[in-house]
Amino acid sequence: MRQALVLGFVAAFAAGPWPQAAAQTEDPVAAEFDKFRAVLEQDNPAELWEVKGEQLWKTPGGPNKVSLEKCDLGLGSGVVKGAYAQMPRYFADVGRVMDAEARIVHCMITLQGFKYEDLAKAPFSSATRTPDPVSITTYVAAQSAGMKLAPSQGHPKEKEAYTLGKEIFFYRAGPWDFSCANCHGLDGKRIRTQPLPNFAKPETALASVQGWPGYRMTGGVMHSLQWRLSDCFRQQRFPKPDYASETLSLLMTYLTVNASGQTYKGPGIKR
Amino acid sequence: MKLKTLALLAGGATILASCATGPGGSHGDALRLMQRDFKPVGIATMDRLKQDKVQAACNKYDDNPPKALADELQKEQYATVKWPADGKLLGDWKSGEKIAQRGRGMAWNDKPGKTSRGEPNGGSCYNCHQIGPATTSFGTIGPSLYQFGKLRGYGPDIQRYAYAKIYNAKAYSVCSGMPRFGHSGTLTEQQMKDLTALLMDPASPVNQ
Amino acid sequence: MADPMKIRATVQGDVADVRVLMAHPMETGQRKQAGKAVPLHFIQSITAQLNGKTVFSADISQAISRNPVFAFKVKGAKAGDKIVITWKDNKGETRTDETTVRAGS
Amino acid sequence: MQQTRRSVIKAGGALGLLAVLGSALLKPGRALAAWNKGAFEAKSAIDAMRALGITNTEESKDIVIRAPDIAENGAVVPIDVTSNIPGTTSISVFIEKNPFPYTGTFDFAAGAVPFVHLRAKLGESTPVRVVVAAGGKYYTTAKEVKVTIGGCGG
Repeated sequence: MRQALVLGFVAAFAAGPWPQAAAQTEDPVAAEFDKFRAVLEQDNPAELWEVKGEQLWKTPGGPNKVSLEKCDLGLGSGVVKGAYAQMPRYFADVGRVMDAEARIVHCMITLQGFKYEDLAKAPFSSATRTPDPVSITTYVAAQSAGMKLAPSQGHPKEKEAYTLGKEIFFYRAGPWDFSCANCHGLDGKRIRTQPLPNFAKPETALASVQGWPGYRMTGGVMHSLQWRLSDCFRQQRFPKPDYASETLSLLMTYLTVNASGQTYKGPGIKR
Repeated sequence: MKLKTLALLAGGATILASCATGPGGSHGDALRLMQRDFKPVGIATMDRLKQDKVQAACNKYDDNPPKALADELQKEQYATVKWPADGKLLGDWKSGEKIAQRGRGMAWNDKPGKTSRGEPNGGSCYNCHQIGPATTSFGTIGPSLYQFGKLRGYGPDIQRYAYAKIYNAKAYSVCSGMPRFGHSGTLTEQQMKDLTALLMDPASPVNQ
Repeated sequence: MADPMKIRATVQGDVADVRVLMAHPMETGQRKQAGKAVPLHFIQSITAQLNGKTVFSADISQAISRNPVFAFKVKGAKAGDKIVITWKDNKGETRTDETTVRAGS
Repeated sequence: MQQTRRSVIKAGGALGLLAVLGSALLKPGRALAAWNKGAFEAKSAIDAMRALGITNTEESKDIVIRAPDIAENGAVVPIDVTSNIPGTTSISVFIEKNPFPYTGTFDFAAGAVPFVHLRAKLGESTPVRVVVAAGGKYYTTAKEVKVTIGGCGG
C-alpha cells in the first residue's frame, strides 16, 4: 500500500522540475534506507571520535611533545573552524594540494615529530583500534558541519589537481577494466542494494564527500575518505595507493570541487 | 626513508600537468603519479596499472570509440575466447548460483584463483545483475538476466553467446562495464560453464 | 580504561529525552581475527539515575551493536537535573558518566 | 523442534498455550536482579522467555515497534519500542533468528516513559519480538526486519 503511494508520488514528479529528487525516491529500498539513515545519524557514534580527536589536537604529543594547535589547515595557524570544507587546497610549504587528513599527517610529522612510516604502517581503523589521524580528521571535519563546501580553486596547482584527479577518476585499468567512473559515473544505479551516486555530476557529487569521515556500520569502525578511496581501489582490483599520497588528494580534489557550494553536514554514518 | 617521506608529501611540485582535455584526454601525468603512489600488494601487482589496447581505447574515447575501431577490437577480443575442449557449455547451475553470489577474488589479500578465505574466485554477478528470483538484493549496473534462456531460447547460439560474454564481455561491446572473466583469469572454464548453466539450463531457477 | 560516554539530555515540557553513546566493542565471540576467535566482550547492564534515583535500567546481550546507542525518556525532569549513567561489562569493567539536563530548543 | 517453536511464536496468541509448560506461579517482572544467564544463553525465544518467567502473553496493538522493513546493514539495526499499555514496567526484545534471541530487558521506574531506542545486530531476516510487562501481565507484538547483502560483497 505504502509502496504504491511512493510509486504514485514518483510518477507524479517524474516529469517535474526536480529530476534529481525523483531519482532518489524512485527506489523504495533506497527510500527506506534514507529514512533510517536519518534515525542513525541522530545519534552517531562518530561523536565519540570527535571528542577523542579534539583531545589529540589540543594535547601535547609525539616525540616533540607539542600539540597540533599550530597546525595550518589552510586558514592560518591553528584555525580549525571551516578548514575542512575548504580542503583539499594548495599548501605552499609542500608545493602540492593536500586533503585534510594528508595535512594532519603532515603536521604530525613536522610539528610533533612522528615518522610517516609509523603513521602509514596501519593507517586505517580496526575493531579495536582507531589511528590518531582518523580521530583528528573526524574532529576537524566536525568543525565544518553545516558549512558550504568551497575547496579552493584559485591557485594554478589547485586547478591542475582537479584535472589530474579527473583523469585518475576515469582511468580504466586492472584485471576487471574498472575506473572509478564505472560504478560512480552512472545515474541512478546501485550495487546490490547500495545506491551508486554519480560523482562526475555536480547534482550528485556531494555523496562522495558527505558522511565522511563516517562511522561505518560494517565492523563498527570510524573511517575517513583516505580509507574509502583506498578501499575503492582494492575493489577496483588495483594495487594499493600510499596512505596520504598525492594521488588520493588529487582524486579528493576532483570529487570535492564537483560538490562545491553544497552544504557539508559533518561526520556521518555509512553502511 | 626521509626521501620517501618528502616524495610522498611534497612530490607534486615536480610533475606538471599537460593540457588534458576531457576524461579521455591525456593521462600521462596522472598515470605517472599513480605509478609513483601505488604499491603492489600480493597478486595486485603494478602491471595492473598498465592499460591494454581495449582499456586505452575506451579511456581515450570516453567509452565510445569510432565504429571501425570498436569493430576491430571486438573481433580481436572474440578471438581470445577459449572454448571448452569437450564442446560442452553447460555446467551445474547450482554451483553457478554460488559463483554469481560471491563477490570476492582478485584483490589485495586474495590468492591466485582463490579468495583470501580459500574459496574459488567469485563472479560478483549479483553486484550488477538481477539473476535468480530468490535474490532481491541485486545491483542494476547491468541488465536483468532473469529468465535469460526462457526469453532468448535454449539453442546452441545463445549458449555460445552466454559463455563468450562471460569469458570476454568486450567481444560484444568493447567498452562494456563488465569484466572479462575468462580473459582476465578470474574464473575457470568449469566456473564459466556453471554460470552459463545458471542462465541457460531450463531447470535453473533463472528460467522459471 | 574505557573511553567516556557521550550523554545528551534535553527537556521539552516536563519530559527529558536522554540519548547516550557508549564506546564498547560488543564482541559476540563469533568474530575471528587472524584465524582466532575474539572472545565475548560486551556490556551486560546499564543503569541511569535522575538526581540519584534509578529511572531506567537494562540487561543486554552481545547482540546490541558495537558502540551502543540508547535513548530513553523521563517524565518530571527539569533543566539542571543530574543524569548519571553506568555500564558494566562481562569482564567486570565499568564506566560511569554524567550530564546535566538542558532546556530543549 | 525449533521450527515448531518458532511457528508457535509466529502464531502469536497461541503462545498462551505454553503457559502450562512454565511455572504459572512465577510473577511477571524480572524475578532476579542478576543478569539472567539462562535466558541470554537460550537458543530460542521461547526458551529465553521461559527462563525469564514469561509464560503467558497476549498480542497487543498498543506496542509500537519502529524498525526498518529492510535494514541497510544487519550490524546496526535501529529499533524504537514504545508501549502505550498503562502501567508498563519493562520492555524485552527477542531477535528470533539470532543464535541467542534474547537481546535485552529495559526497565522503567520513577517517571521513565515506556520507550527505548536501541541498535542491534541481526544475523539474518527475522521477526523482532517485543514483550511488555504491565500490570502483572505480559503483552507481545513482533515486526519482521529483512536483512540483505548491501555492498560489493568483496
